[in-house]
Amino acid sequence: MLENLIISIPILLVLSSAVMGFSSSKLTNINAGIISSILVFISFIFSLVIFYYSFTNENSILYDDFYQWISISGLNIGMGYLIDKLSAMMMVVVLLISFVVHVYSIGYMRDEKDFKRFFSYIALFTFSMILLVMSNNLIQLFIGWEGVGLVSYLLIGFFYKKESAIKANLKAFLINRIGDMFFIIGIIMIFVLLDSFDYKTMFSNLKLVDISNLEYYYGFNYIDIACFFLFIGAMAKSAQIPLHVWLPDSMEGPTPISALIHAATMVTAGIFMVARLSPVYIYAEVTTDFILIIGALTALFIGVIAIFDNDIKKVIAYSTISQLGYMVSALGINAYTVSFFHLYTHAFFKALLFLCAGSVIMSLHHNQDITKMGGLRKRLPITHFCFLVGTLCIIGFPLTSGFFSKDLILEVMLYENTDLSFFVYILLLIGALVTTVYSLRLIFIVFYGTYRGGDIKKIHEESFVILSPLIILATLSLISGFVIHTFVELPIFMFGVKEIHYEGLLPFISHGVLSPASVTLIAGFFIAKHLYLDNKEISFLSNKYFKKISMIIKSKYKFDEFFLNCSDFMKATSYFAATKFDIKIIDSFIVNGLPRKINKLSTYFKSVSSGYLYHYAFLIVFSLVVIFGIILARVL
Amino acid sequence: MITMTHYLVFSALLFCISVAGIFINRKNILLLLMSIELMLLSVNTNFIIFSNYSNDITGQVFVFFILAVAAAESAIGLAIIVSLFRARNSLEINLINKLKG
Amino acid sequence: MDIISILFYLVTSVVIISSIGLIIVNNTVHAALLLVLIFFNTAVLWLMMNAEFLAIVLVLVYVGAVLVLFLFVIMLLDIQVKKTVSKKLYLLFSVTISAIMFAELYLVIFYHDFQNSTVEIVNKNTSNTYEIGLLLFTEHIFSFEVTAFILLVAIIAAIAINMTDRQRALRQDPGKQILETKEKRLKILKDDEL
Amino acid sequence: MINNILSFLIWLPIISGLMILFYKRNDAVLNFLNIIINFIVFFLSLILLNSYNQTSTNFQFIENTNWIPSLNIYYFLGVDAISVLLIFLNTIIFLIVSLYNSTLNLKNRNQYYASFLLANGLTIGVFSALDAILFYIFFEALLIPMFLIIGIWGGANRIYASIKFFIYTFLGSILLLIAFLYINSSISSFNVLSFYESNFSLIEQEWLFIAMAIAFAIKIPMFPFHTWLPDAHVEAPTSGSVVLAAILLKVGAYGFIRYVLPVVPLGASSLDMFFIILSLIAIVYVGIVAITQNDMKKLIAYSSISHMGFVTLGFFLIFQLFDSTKIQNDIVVSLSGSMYQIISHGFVSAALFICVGSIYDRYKTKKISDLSGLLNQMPVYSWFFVFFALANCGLPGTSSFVGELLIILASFKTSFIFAFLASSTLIISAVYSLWLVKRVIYGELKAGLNNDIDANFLEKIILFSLALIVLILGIYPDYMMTYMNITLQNLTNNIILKI
Amino acid sequence: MNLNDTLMSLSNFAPEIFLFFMAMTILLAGIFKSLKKHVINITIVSTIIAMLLSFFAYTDDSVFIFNDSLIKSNVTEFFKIICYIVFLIQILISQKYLRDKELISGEFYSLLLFALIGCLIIISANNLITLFLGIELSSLSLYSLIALNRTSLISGEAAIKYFVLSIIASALILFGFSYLYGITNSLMINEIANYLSNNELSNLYLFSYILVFIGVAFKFAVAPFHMWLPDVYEGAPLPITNFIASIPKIAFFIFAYRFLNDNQILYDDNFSKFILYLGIFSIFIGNMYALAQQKIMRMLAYSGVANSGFIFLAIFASLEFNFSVAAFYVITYTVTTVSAISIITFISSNKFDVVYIKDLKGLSSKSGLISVLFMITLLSTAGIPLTIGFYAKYLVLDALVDQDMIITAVIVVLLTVIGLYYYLRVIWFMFFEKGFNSLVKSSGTINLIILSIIPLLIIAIFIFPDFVFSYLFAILT
Repeated sequence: MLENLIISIPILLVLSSAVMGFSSSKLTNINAGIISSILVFISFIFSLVIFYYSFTNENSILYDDFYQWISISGLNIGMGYLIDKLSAMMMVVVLLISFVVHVYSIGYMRDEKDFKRFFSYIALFTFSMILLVMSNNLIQLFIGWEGVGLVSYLLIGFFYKKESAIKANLKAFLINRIGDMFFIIGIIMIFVLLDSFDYKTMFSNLKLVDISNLEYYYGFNYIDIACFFLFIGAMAKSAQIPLHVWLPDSMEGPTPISALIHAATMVTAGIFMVARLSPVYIYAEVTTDFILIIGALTALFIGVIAIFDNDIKKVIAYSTISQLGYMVSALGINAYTVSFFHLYTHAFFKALLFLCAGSVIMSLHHNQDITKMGGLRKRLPITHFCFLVGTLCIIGFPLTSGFFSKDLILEVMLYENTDLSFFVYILLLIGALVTTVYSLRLIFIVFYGTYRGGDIKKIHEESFVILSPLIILATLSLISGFVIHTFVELPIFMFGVKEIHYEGLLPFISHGVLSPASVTLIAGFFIAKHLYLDNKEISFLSNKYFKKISMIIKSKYKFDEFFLNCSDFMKATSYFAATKFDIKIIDSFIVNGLPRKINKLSTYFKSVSSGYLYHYAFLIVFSLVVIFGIILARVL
Repeated sequence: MITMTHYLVFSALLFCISVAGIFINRKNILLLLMSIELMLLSVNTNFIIFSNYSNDITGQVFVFFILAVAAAESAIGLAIIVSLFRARNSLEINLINKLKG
Repeated sequence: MDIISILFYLVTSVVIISSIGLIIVNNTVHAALLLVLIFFNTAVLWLMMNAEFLAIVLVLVYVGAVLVLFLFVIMLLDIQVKKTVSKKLYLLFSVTISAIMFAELYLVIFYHDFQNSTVEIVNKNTSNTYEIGLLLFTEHIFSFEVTAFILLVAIIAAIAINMTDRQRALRQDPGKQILETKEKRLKILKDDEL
Repeated sequence: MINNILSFLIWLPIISGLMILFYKRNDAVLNFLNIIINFIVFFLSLILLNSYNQTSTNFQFIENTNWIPSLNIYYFLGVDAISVLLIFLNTIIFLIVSLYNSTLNLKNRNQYYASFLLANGLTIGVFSALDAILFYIFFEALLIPMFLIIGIWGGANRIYASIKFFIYTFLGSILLLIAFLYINSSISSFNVLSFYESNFSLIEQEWLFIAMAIAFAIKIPMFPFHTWLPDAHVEAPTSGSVVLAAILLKVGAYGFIRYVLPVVPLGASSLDMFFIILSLIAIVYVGIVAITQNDMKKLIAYSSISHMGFVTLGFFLIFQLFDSTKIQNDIVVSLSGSMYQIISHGFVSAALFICVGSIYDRYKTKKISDLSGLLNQMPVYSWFFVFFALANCGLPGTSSFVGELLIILASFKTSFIFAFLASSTLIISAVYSLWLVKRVIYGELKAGLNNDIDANFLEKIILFSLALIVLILGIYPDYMMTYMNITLQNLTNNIILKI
Repeated sequence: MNLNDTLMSLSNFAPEIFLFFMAMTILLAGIFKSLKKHVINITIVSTIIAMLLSFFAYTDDSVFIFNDSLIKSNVTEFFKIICYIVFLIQILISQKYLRDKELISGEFYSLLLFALIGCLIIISANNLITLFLGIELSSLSLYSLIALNRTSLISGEAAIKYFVLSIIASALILFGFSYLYGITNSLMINEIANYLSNNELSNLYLFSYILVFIGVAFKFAVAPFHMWLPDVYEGAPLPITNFIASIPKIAFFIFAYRFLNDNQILYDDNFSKFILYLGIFSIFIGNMYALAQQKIMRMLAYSGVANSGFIFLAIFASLEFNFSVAAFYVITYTVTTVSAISIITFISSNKFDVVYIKDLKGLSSKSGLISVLFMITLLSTAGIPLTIGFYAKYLVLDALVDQDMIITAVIVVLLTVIGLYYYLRVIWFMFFEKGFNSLVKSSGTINLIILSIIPLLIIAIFIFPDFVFSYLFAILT
């Protein structure tokens, strides 16, 4: 029964995708959207059942193969599922947000010509994500991994006539591919070590492997390298420095997509993967330190960029990267459940923020520039409310979901009690301050003050189809933090994590409120209020050193330029190789050159033939003499 | 004492000279024909030498045939030369190189 | 040195010198006459090797017929021979090659061991002509017939090559001229045929 | 009938091809005949696929007649799983090509069809011949129809391309002939099975290997011998390109697996590093060369070379694998990867060439710089194009991924560096495929491109069926993997025994 | 020689004697205006009759006729029949061409028959005299035939070149003969060839053989004795070229076969190397020169030079095998060349001679059949599979490899690849270039059928080659 449910989820999603993709024009857009949403909703219900099952039956793991992908001697790869609490939870989140976005999109995309194509894509995306989440082996994970990347590629380029959109999607795909290249090597390294792609077998084989006696490459442990490579894949997917550059650009896609893919689900695949492979990762000590640093740097430095950006979606995108940095840094201290908790809360409030932004953008007729907004609070009250909820969550206002998850990360970071983790803790604290500043800046500039874009009278709330998802998500954002104990006690797969001191909800709240994070919250509020609500200058900020720093930040640390240079270099190399080496040297000089030489020789021969009878006769006699001479020399 | 080798060497020398005649000569084709006659003459001499040496008359029979054929050859050669001369009004070998390469 | 040797050296030196002369003289008539000289002297050599019949045939057929033919052609064609000088290098080269060729042949012949190789004039009971005739008409009868055909071919060829067609003579035929069309008259020529 | 199925498969298309040469009255009838013949051949190959016994290590459907007793040449046909799959690939591709051809505007339609039918039969001959000379004859004769196809129906520079194609491949194959003759002179048989039992000294094997490897390396083509392929592809008509990429390159790969690896394994293993490096150069360097090509066909041609680099990499890794792991299964994995790559590339490249060809038919240009935003005018085509471009860059779920995965896996077992270089294709292939898509398919429609005709019904069927095959092969590779597993194990045994 | 012998000889040599008779008849017929137009028919009919006579008189045992001047055996009769067939094809195809060139006359056909008879005599010859006379009969007729084309300047030039050089070659052969006669004291070919089985090899014998084979090389046009061939190909009227390219080659192959079969000299390193290197050099020169040619006949001529090189390699290879390899090569080459030249003859019209390769431009669009036939012929000459030419080259390479001459085989093979280019060039002009010359002729059903015979055979024998191989192997052993 349960197996059937599990199988039917991906099947329903593929069905939805195929129906939307190949249906004739008789199916109207609205109907198509409704059908698609219903199918996703059914899947969501199924996933709830599965979720319920896994959380009620302790230590029960659903595991089976649908079919054998490859089964030859020495290599067995199945396509199947492994449902434990982690994946069950993830499935629910994915399907829920997907459903919400489906509904939202019916309203948001209603005027698009390619409405059905859009729905086909998001169904396909949901399918790939489910494949990734429920997978029981690394290959299936990789298939889903690339699948979500593909759909992300297609969706960023959804408005294919826009030059910026098709540039962004290419960039997104290619940078993900860089990650994937390392990822696949990582997968293979794990396979070679553990002799299986299958999680179950892998982890049971792990116990047989003598970790300390493994091969070393350049002074690094085998398992470190493998995990490092896997993590590079995660870095690309979860937009960590320096492979984060694609995510802000990906905002060229339709806004619901930004909510679904580039905030709530796909970008967290990296986190999910590391959590999934946590039994391996705990052996990779060097790599986890690396993960920690990368996460912290991302959390702080990318967050800072958000303060200076004026595109409403990009600000949220940078904030996403920054929040992902928090999750990653939690992974760096093997606090997988904590990271996962933040993933879960973040999914709701970030999706909420994006959808609200979408609502604003739609109301303003596709204006995304926040300098042209302001004072929308009156005209868009529901959106404002929801946006406010989202903002409170992200800045970790007490009792909102963000408060719980972010505080937990900070706590475990402090609790880890090493030099590195303390340093990271400081960075994350500053990050929290930055988060407060940019989040409040956004809401202040957009919803408060006065409207800077023209006639405010024309602006009004969108339809209920748009607003109801906001409300659902807002509710979830507010309450989802209270299930903290579930997460803290969540065993990640068949392996325990480091114990976390958690003494109940109330002590946690009180401890959280009194922590340094609250100071950053208050400080951040005042800075933002001063700067953006009251529009006052802070003299400190007009200091020329700070200007210089802000210039660096505004340039986004030149990462884009770096990748641009890389691609230019590649093009130049390719051009050189194609024209100079391949055509000039191999083709012209050797392949055609040799025949040309022969032809030249031939023409020369032809030109020296005189056609005179006496030359012919002479040649005959000469040859005769030579032949005689040679043979005489041999016989005498 | 004149041995057969003397004769053979003479005949070989005659052959070489006539062969040289063919390619040293660049003036007219008639001389070519004459050189050819000379060449066949040396061949004939060879046959006669061997015929005499082995006391076998067959060699001389061969010479007889060669003589006949050589006469026929001269006839045809002269005919070709006459026809060439009619067409070109010249017998210079230097000018016969339309066909080349 | 016996008489045979003297005769041999005399005759051969005449032949060699005349043949060298033959290939270097400018005048064709002189060349033809030198050829006569060569044939006569060779005939003597052949006589020395007991080939009377062939010696006589050589004189009769060659001097009497073939060379006369040559002279006829020379006179008939009225050839003006321009004095063309061979390139020195080419000349030197050709002479060298011929010399080497001779040297090689000489080596080969010289090192071959012919037993009992003196050449003497012997008196035989049977006539040389008779013996040749006997062989010609018995053993080599087929070859003899073929030779006849070769001569026939020579005759046909000599005539056919130089025959002037009556049809090709320049005469006007008004009826034919009227019927003439462009297609019949025009012929595409290659550059090389000009 | 079933016992002579191979002969039927070979001679049916050849004879009907010759017969079709004499009919030129009605195009519709010609189209119909051509499709029917190709379909029958396809159907026969389906029967072959079905009735082949996967569990047996022997060659099956053997036909052995003493063809030329005085030269010791036999008409010896037989198939193992490798051949069966390649024959199946071959017949599908030719069926698809025949469908595609019937949509074209052609002069001398009957000759065109006849050439393809000849090529069809001859290729099946190549894949099923078990006598070396018979193989060689089919191998060489295959050049003639391809030469004519490129030369007569090709593009502006077709003469250069066709001559280069012919002479270059001929140059290689004639060395092959000498190698066969040499083998024959010492074991006095041209039978492949006796080739497998031959025992040459190391130095002999090395020379034989060089001779044969050059022949097949030109055909595949491997890195320094590859320059004929882009030229041939650019000038060939679309269907010609399809056959060239999907079938002809595979002939070279087939040669390696049938005549080189099991016959002269010692020679191959002593020179394998060189070939591994060439394969890696093909993957990385040729891939990079593909990026800035301005001609779509050239780009795909280079990408073909790059993908075939994987095939040869998989072939030549086996000796290193044997040295480092001594596990036979690893070798089988490597060979399976190569075989899978062969089949997969057949379909993907065929589809890409059909896409490009259709673009060319409509806009009369293959230059990327002349095209942009085709999605606006012909969405169906464009989406197929995008799909196949993605398949070309080895997206999981499509067939290309499977082969690449297995080969990267095998290469990691020998050396980390190999795996690293091989997996760089993930980036490089994505760069050239998707940049192509970006420039051609996406964006605003370029001014001056006018065409309202999207894919017609037949073209939709062609592309859809190809896409379906690519997807099925990607989603369920196990059928094929198991199909050829026994054969590859047997082959591996043969090789290992001789090292 | 008694009457019985004579009658026996006459009956055994009936076809040739009949041809002699008919040659003279034709000559006479040519004189009379009313009969002149029938000379072609008479020639055709008499050739057919001679061929049939030859065919029905075929036996497996060998007979010496005319006091051992001639030999008749299955080898001679087989090659003679091939000569007849080839000759028949040539004269059938050339009618129109000759009529256009106004070359049809009694003497033309009678000379042509004499040339044929000369070659048949070479094939049958058993002693040096008959051999020499056969050579001269055919060559003299051929010089005259070339010179008969009075209207063309280049024909005269070709005639004189062919004449002078050919006589030099004859003289070299005779010079060699004279020494051979001196050493072996015999004019019988088999005695000369068997001389070494009882005697030591002397230098003079070796050099005589080399002189003779330089003559043979000249007749085969093996480089560096090949210069006459391209000039004659270009200068002579096409039917004459066709003859020169084919029938004398067969005849001289038999010549070589007679001199070398069972002869120990083949095992002499110097002589075999002489043959081998001459062959390789010829392949090199032929291919190199052919590459740059613009004129189709010169191109074919140089390709002939290369193929003659292969024939020499095949002769070299008969060291280990027997002459069947060479025989097969000669027959293949002859037949394909005849096909090629016949096709060129056929498409040359009275207004337009096909001279340059580019004259064939777009031929396929005008006449597909002719182009396909020509393509098959060329591919066969190049040695591509599906044609009989493949086996020819295959056998030679096989023989070389069997003698462990791998390097030689590789060199030869690489040179062949060079050669491939110029054959392909003709194909490309026919098939790939657009726009044809409307003056090129391509009609005439009967001629087309005749032209198809050889290409069809080329492919048919490719498919069922064994009976040819085994037959040749049987008769030449």
